[in-house]
Amino acid sequence: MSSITDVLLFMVSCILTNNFIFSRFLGCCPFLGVSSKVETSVSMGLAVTFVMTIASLFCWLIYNFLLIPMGLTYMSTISFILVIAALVQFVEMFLKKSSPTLYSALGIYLPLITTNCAVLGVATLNMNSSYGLLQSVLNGTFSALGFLLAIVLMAGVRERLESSKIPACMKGFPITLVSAGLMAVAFMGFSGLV
Amino acid sequence: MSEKKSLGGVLMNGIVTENPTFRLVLGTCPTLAVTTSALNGLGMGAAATFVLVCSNVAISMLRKFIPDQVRIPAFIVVICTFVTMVQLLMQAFVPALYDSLGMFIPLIVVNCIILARAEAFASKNTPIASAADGLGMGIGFTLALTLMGSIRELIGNGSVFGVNVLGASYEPMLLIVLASGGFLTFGLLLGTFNLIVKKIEQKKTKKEAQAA
Amino acid sequence: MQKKTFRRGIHPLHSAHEGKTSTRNLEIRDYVSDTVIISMAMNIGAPAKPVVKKGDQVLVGQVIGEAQGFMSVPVHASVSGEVLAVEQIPSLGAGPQMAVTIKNDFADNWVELHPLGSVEHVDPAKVIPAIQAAGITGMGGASFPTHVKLTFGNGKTCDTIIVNGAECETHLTADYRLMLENSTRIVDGLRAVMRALNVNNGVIAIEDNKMEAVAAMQKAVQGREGVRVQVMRTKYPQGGEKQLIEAITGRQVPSGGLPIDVHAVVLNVGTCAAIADAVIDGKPLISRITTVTGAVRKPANLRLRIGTITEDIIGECGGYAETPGKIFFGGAMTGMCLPNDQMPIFKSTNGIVVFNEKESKSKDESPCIHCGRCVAACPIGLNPYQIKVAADKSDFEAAKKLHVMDCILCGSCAYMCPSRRWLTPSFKFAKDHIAAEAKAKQAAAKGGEQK
Amino acid sequence: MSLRISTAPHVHSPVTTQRLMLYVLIALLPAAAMGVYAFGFSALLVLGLACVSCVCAEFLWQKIARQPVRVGDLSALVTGLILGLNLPPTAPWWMVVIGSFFAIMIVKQLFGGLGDNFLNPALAARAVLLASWPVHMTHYVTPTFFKAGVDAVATATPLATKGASLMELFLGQIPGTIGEVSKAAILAGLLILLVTGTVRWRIPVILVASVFCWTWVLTGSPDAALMAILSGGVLFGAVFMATDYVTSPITNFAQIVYAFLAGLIIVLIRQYGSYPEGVTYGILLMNIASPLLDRFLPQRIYGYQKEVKKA
Repeated sequence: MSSITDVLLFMVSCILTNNFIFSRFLGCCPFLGVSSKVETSVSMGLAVTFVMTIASLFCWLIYNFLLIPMGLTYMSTISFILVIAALVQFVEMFLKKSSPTLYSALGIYLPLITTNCAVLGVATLNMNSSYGLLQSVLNGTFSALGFLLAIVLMAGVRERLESSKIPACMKGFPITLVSAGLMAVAFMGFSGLV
Repeated sequence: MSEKKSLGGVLMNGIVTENPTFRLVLGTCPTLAVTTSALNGLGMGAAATFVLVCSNVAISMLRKFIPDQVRIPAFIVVICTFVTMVQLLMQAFVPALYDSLGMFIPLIVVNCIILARAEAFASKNTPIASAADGLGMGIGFTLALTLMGSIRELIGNGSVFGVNVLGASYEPMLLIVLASGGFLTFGLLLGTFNLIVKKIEQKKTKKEAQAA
Repeated sequence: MQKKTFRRGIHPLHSAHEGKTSTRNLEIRDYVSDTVIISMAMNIGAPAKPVVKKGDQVLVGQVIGEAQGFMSVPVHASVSGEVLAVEQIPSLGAGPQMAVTIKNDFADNWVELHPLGSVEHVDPAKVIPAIQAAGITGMGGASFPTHVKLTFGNGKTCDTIIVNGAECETHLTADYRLMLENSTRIVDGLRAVMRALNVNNGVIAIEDNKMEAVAAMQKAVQGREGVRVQVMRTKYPQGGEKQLIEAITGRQVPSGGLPIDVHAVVLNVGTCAAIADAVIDGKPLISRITTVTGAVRKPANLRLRIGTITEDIIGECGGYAETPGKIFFGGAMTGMCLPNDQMPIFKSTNGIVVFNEKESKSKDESPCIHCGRCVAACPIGLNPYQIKVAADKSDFEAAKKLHVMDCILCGSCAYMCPSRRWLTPSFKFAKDHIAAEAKAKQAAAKGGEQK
Repeated sequence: MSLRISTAPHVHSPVTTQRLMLYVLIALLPAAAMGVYAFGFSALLVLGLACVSCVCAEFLWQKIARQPVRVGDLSALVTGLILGLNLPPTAPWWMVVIGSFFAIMIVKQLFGGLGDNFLNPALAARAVLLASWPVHMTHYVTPTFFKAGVDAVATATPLATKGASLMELFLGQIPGTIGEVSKAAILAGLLILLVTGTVRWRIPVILVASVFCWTWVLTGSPDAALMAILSGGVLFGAVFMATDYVTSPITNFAQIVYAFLAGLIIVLIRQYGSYPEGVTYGILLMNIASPLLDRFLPQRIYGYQKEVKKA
């Protein structure tokens, strides 16, 4: 991760080529559930970015300085999830005091993130592909930005679909899934970009 | 949640009336990602069922000792132990399946179905009922995943469980196995399920109307 | 002569010369029918209260309805004769209103008048009360009491008076003929208002599809101080207050504000002529020029007494050429449909158009294809497509955020829509609802204060 | 005397949805004719099959869902023709039918029919077909211009033919999908669309200009940029697919941004991506973003002027 172009290429690969939602299928529950309004999606995306960046940092530290020396690598999943749960709790308290406005914007989504596959996913991904510290943190941030891009685009589309005459049996999740499928087809254009 | 139903009722509830995938739409990530083939779907379903049943039983046994505020982290720890067990077991006995499921085995921990059932059912009922509920939910989840997996495998490369069904001349539609195929298949399946349920209800109400 | 105009807008019935060919070249002629029904509610604001009763004898110009407060004007008898009845009649879109029916004795003797002499020497302070006494309201179709428009609140100044000769509506040629046949009267009316408001910048705006009127007005304007003619590009809705002000002064009336907020006043050419009659001859507003066109045998521009009944007018024009499908007052873009042909004309009726069966057929809405032609047409720059979506869901908050209250209901978007979606009705529904809501809140707030 | 009561306005412009779709069809004819002339009878078969199956798909859907059948507004025919022009002349029949059914049933009718879909049906179907059967979709042949005995030589991808001179590219002697081949025919179609006022110039012109500039910036050579415009689907995509009413933004400023970004994505995919042709994905991705562009880009509304000018 020496030069800037590497970082840029890595960013493009995380956000566009293997977008967290459209090619890795991580974080689909909030993606399907929360993306009905653009404003809520932006706050959800920012909350996830916030948590994923810090989570990747802590998980990497714990994995490399705690689990490997003590040979407990099989305990990785449980330690990651506990770190994430504690982190979300801590972030919630920290935000409540330091910037109430940001807290009110993200507030309701922070607890939801603990059960979000994306956060644990990125931590496990960092572990499996054994990235360095900087790369795993960048991976956390850029993947979250990919999630943000996807959820905001989906919110734009779903607001447009509100005025569409969708058949009754397709309303709600089914039409969202089909729309996500069509968006995934479009995102396939970026495969091989990096 | 529901009044004291017979074990069979609880079992059926998980499979049909409250099928986690098609009715409650929970656990969408593994459903979309893993069902590229029927075998994967079955494998994932089985792993999730195992974890679900064990965690339900364990949680319902411990439900009296877990203080309420620390409820969620405690559930996660219990579920996590079983997931790690499944992870190690699969790595030992079915390494091929383990590699194809890859990242999604550890992700069972955050799978909404298990946490939801633990929260909604296991922490309030006896271990046996929880086991039945876990089994019902698990089978429902497995059935859904296998159905999705077989459809995508049938269209994706003309075979089901590896058995070539559509003959050699069939040109497989690669899209279905890719990411967007997952979304499309799941969306359309959900749509058809809603349609079927609506039709059944319409017939029922029509029958009641005639009967009344 | 650089032609000015506003942004966007449309060219309705452009290929058919805006539907004006049949009456463009017809001289104005007088027509007086035997009975008239003069409504008391012919203007925005409180209706007048009748002061005559059945059986009274009235003279032309006699006050038959007194104004109720500042936002109201007196109503005068347009014919001399006997009052047959004082009762409620159905009105266009505002429920039954009081009206006075007079049987014409064709004696046409006037009530005693008080002329103020020539407009250049009249005492400026007397002009606006004379306008109010003459019962003059906007003749362009809005019928806003003119004296209210000319009196400004604290700290408001006016530096430009615009006379609206654009007549951008389809089918109408009343203003055009008025400009051709008595242009000096219009300039006199304008001068009277300029002297009353102490303004020395009067602009008469005329579209370039009426060049003969431009020539006539330029001749009438020679030697008159501070008055000029400005040629405008032919486009609908050029005659809209906001569009005229933006085209001529470059200023935009602030959202929710009045023209006076940008130091401008807009008067119709018909209003100016009526002001001249009131100042020079002391005559109240008892007659107006109306174009009668469409499926009638002999279309015409008629000088009609206020309250003449539509059926008599169409009889005067040779009766129906085909079975009528639709009759409406005003032009085809903003005209109001009549339930039957018994409706009397008002001070603001600048046209009566009769459509045959084929023209009146209206296709039902087909789905919107998101083509953006309505956005390209809207002179205010709104997004009719999104407002229609919000209005159909009765989501008035969203409609308010999309600036539906700035919509001037000109109909350009509905004209351009290839799927024939009912845009203007939805906006009218949303605007009325939001206005009613605001009024209710205001009343509640006022109620709260009094308690 | 029964008079109809209806709200203003009482007159409408002669243009209706059906007439707009008719103008688009007419504008497509030159490209279709050149395609059939270049690739012979098989191209005609593909075009015909696409149109017929699209119309049948819409008819079937509306019959099953018991909706009023609106096949008369020609929108299904337009989708069918555009889809046909997007396919190579050697496309197998079942692929054309599957593409048409996917375009009409899944991309359009499932979302509520005309005006409610958020992706261009023909383009989405082309992307799905390209992802599902890449071999068939990229099997291009050189035009035979009905000369007997010349067998269709399969080549890798249209962009790979570096040797083709600009004039060849323009007149369409190079392999490619049916509609993309002859640029002159596409420009004729654009002229028809502009003259009839069906389409505004912003999207096609800015998209092509954007592709030209970005290629120049990234490759550093203007003639490569010129080559980029004249080859592949840029011109056809810009004129017929990016300007699809339902899926492109409405306000002028949003259309400019839409076309500019689409051009950027096309060039990025062509220069660095693994797919030879980026037009499909460029336009599809901007279709997804167009609701956001419509909503968040500023609009100049009357009555919100900052300063008041003196008389």
